[in-house]
Amino acid sequence: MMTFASLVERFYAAMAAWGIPWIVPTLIVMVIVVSVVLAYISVAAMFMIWWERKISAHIQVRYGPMRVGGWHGWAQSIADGIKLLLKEDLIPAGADKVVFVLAPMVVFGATVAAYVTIPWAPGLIVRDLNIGILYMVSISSLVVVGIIMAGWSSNNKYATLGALRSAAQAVSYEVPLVLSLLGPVMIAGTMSMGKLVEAQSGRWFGVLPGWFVFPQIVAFLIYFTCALAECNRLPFDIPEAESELVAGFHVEYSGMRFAMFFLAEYANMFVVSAIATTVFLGGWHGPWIPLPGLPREVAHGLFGLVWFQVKCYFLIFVMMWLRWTLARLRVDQLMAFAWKVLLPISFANLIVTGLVLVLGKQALLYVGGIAILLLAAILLAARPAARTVRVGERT
Amino acid sequence: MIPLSHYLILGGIIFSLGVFGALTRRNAIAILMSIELMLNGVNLNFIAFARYLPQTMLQGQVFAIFVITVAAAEAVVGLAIVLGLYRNFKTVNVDEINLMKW
Amino acid sequence: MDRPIPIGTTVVMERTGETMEEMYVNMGPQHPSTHGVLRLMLKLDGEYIIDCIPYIGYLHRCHEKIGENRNYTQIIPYTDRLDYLASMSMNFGYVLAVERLMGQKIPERAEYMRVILAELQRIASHLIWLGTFGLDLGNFTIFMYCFREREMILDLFESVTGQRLNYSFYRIGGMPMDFPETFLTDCQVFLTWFKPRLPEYDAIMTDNILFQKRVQGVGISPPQVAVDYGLSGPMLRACGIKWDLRRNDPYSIYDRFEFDIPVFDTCDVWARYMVRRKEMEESVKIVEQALAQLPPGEVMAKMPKTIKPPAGQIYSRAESPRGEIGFYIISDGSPKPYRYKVRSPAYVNLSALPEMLKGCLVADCVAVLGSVDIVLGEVDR
Amino acid sequence: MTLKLGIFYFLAAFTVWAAAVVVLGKNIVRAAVALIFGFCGMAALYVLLDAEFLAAVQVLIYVGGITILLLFAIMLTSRIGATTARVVNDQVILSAMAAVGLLVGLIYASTSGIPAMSGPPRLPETTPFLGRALLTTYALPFEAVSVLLLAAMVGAIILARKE
Repeated sequence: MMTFASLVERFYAAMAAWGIPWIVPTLIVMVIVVSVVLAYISVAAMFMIWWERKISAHIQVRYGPMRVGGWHGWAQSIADGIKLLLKEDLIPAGADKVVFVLAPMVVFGATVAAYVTIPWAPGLIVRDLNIGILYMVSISSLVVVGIIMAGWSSNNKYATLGALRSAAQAVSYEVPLVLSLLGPVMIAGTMSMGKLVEAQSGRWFGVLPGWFVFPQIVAFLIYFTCALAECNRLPFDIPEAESELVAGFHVEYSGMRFAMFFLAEYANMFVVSAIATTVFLGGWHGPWIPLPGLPREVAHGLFGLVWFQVKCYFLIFVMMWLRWTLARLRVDQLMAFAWKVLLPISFANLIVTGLVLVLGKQALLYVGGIAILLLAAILLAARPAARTVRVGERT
Repeated sequence: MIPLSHYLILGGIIFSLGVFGALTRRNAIAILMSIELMLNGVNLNFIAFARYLPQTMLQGQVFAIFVITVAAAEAVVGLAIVLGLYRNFKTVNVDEINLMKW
Repeated sequence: MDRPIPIGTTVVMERTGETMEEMYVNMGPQHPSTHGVLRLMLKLDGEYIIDCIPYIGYLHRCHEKIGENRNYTQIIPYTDRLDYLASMSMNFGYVLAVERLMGQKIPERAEYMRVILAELQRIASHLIWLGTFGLDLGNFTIFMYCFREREMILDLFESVTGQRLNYSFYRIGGMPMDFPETFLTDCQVFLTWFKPRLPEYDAIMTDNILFQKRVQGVGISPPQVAVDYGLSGPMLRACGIKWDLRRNDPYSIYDRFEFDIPVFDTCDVWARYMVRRKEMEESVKIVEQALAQLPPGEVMAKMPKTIKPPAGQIYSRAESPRGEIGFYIISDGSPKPYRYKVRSPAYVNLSALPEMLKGCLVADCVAVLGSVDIVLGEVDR
Repeated sequence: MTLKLGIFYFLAAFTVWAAAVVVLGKNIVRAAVALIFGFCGMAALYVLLDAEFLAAVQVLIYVGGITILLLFAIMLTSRIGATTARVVNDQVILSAMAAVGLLVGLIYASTSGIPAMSGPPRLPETTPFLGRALLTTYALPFEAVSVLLLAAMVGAIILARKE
């Protein structure tokens, strides 16, 4: 099969044959990959911002941007981007300048670095690390560092509160997030993103696609919840909660630096969706037909590319949908939810998955998954309903 | 190829810097950070040995994992202590916290 | 949970007696959730609010002093600007006071018109409250839904008065003109559209568990506190006290209609939300009955050219969407009031805010402030 | 000098610089930020040593967990932008002497005692091996560390509780 890696190898070999030192092709490949990724992020984020505005508008019985660019205001975010680029770059007088300038770069850089192991299509992956999933999770945790740096260096109380909230949120939600990813990793027996997708190529009972979302439905739900918290999306957007903290950690940022935070938020949404797609939704797998005049592999690859994008953007759509439907949680509720609900359920899921794998009965995975789902539902339902406080009683 | 001694010297430098910081810093959190540096210097040595002595079957990496775990536990307890100190003394400067000294 | 309690200038934990570190945060006057130019000084321990000091007066414009230098009819447009989200109710309260001072009776049809407009205004005011409250809690969508319905009410008002916000439509002695011909059918159309929308709001707000978690048990004002501070309107009815001037001190023709006074006794933000949510239904009922009973006839009583109430004084109160709007007028027989004083509900309700906020989180502060439903035009006058 | 050696020198210089800022910096938050960079540099060095799993764990636990906790504690305990005039205590000279002495000893031990080894060209995938080792040969230490973590968690909760 023609993979990206083999293409790169061939390129190296060709360059070596011409007697060019190997540093040159390495640099060329690096520059090309980075610019392709950056271009993808910029374009995708711009259109995601536009979609977000259109989706929110249609949920809210209005049209959203309609003018810039003609058809349904498709050029609105491009115009916004140009505006942000041209804006004056303000650094507050009391800010810690070095950290202030560094913070958006850390956030953006961490997000971009995570694109290295996204498996776009069969063979199309920048680097299929054998610890791919761990790498992605750990690199995305760097985003929080940038947020804290931004919040602290702004020398603004709202920003500091936002940063504190962000730190608390990140530390809490990272734990169930990693634990929920372990279930599929255990089933597949690998952490490499490409192999995780290949492990989902079969079919469950000959009917369902072999995606891990079916046996690991609980893990998927936990992952998606935590991913929302990782991206600071509603209902977990308390670090920036504009009605309480105005804009939280990026309240003092303007112009290009603000645009970097903004871009990173949407790029990060894509990263978490890509992880979910890869680990739970079968990655590039999907029905495909051999196109006439194209080799089988290329057609497979093209369809895979499309399927991967479709799944990712569906998850992003769900995130936007949730954002415009739900209210924001409170800090203490957010923490309690992570530690008291998500963490125990993800542990239970891990234990059941491990037991089933030891027993070696694939069908049991479903029984286990459904049992945990029921257990979680019962646990959630049995929790005392939001307590109605009587007169004179203070909580 | 990078000689093993390079890694060992680097680990030694980081460890010594950590020792210096742990001995001299006044801020309790800075002391904790210095201790983390020391642990990292040790980890570097462990991993370098694991890489260069294949007959040890990656013992070094296993121990590095243990060190990281212990470091996490140490940081958590240490920070809890620092916060407790701060609540009682309104400072995290260790040389001002001298109730037990006479 | 242990909560910080301020004792004098220091802050002491409720149970352990430990003293805490404080942080001051200025909320407002430019803050998205203060609903105008209100400034709150929050004294925080972490995210817990130890104390809250509201600073008001950014919108003060000598309403009462201006009133003493205008004649009785000229004051009406100024009352619009008190509670600019419920101008009809402000007009209503003011003309009621002057008519009571003069002992003036007004035509039946005018009374019905007043009630219809005032109740539509109550719905509009509660809608804008519901929308911004959702916004405070991070739910943007309800805001747009509420504004859609409010626009329809404003269209109705525009067809009647020609204005969309500050109507100045009530006159001492009646109404300046009758409803336009299309109003009755338009109003029916609106009501049939509006009634099925209320369950939609329930679906997005009332039944949403995240919303419930945010509002239940937050911002408690026990009934005794509520009475001590003189709260009124939905704030008081959320404390289990059944007090509505439309029932307890009937004015105009409110005694002719069948409607309930929604009362909830949990004293929290949730109760205030539910009271206002139910009041919208009751207002729909009143409007429907009034439309059905609307008698024909004149809309303006015969009034002298210059209104000169006899010397005397009056305190007259009415139920605005925010509570008891009271007008205290001393007349010396001249065309201008000798003394003109407004008792505005939002100002009084806001005074209980520090009491409700103690021990809450910053996020709760927004919810509690939203639940008070302040309009700064009325607070600052 | 091969490219790998160059990368090593660059990373080593970067890490030592970050560590120096941590130890000598006046501003505690900047020290913490430098610590983050130092940890990232260490992670890169681990990659150079073919220990990808440990590099990822380093980033995940040290950067994503420990330094965030440190920053959290710093923000709780110090004012924004506050720099104390004196960051070191009285025993600075003694400590410096001790540290330098230690360093000299360590360098001597690293250069003289150990023969120059180059190791195998590249280790096979280490992650499965580590997993197996942790659950077989090192099962007992692994459990002991688990108990330690549990104890630390309980201890931290008790220490940090307000009541």
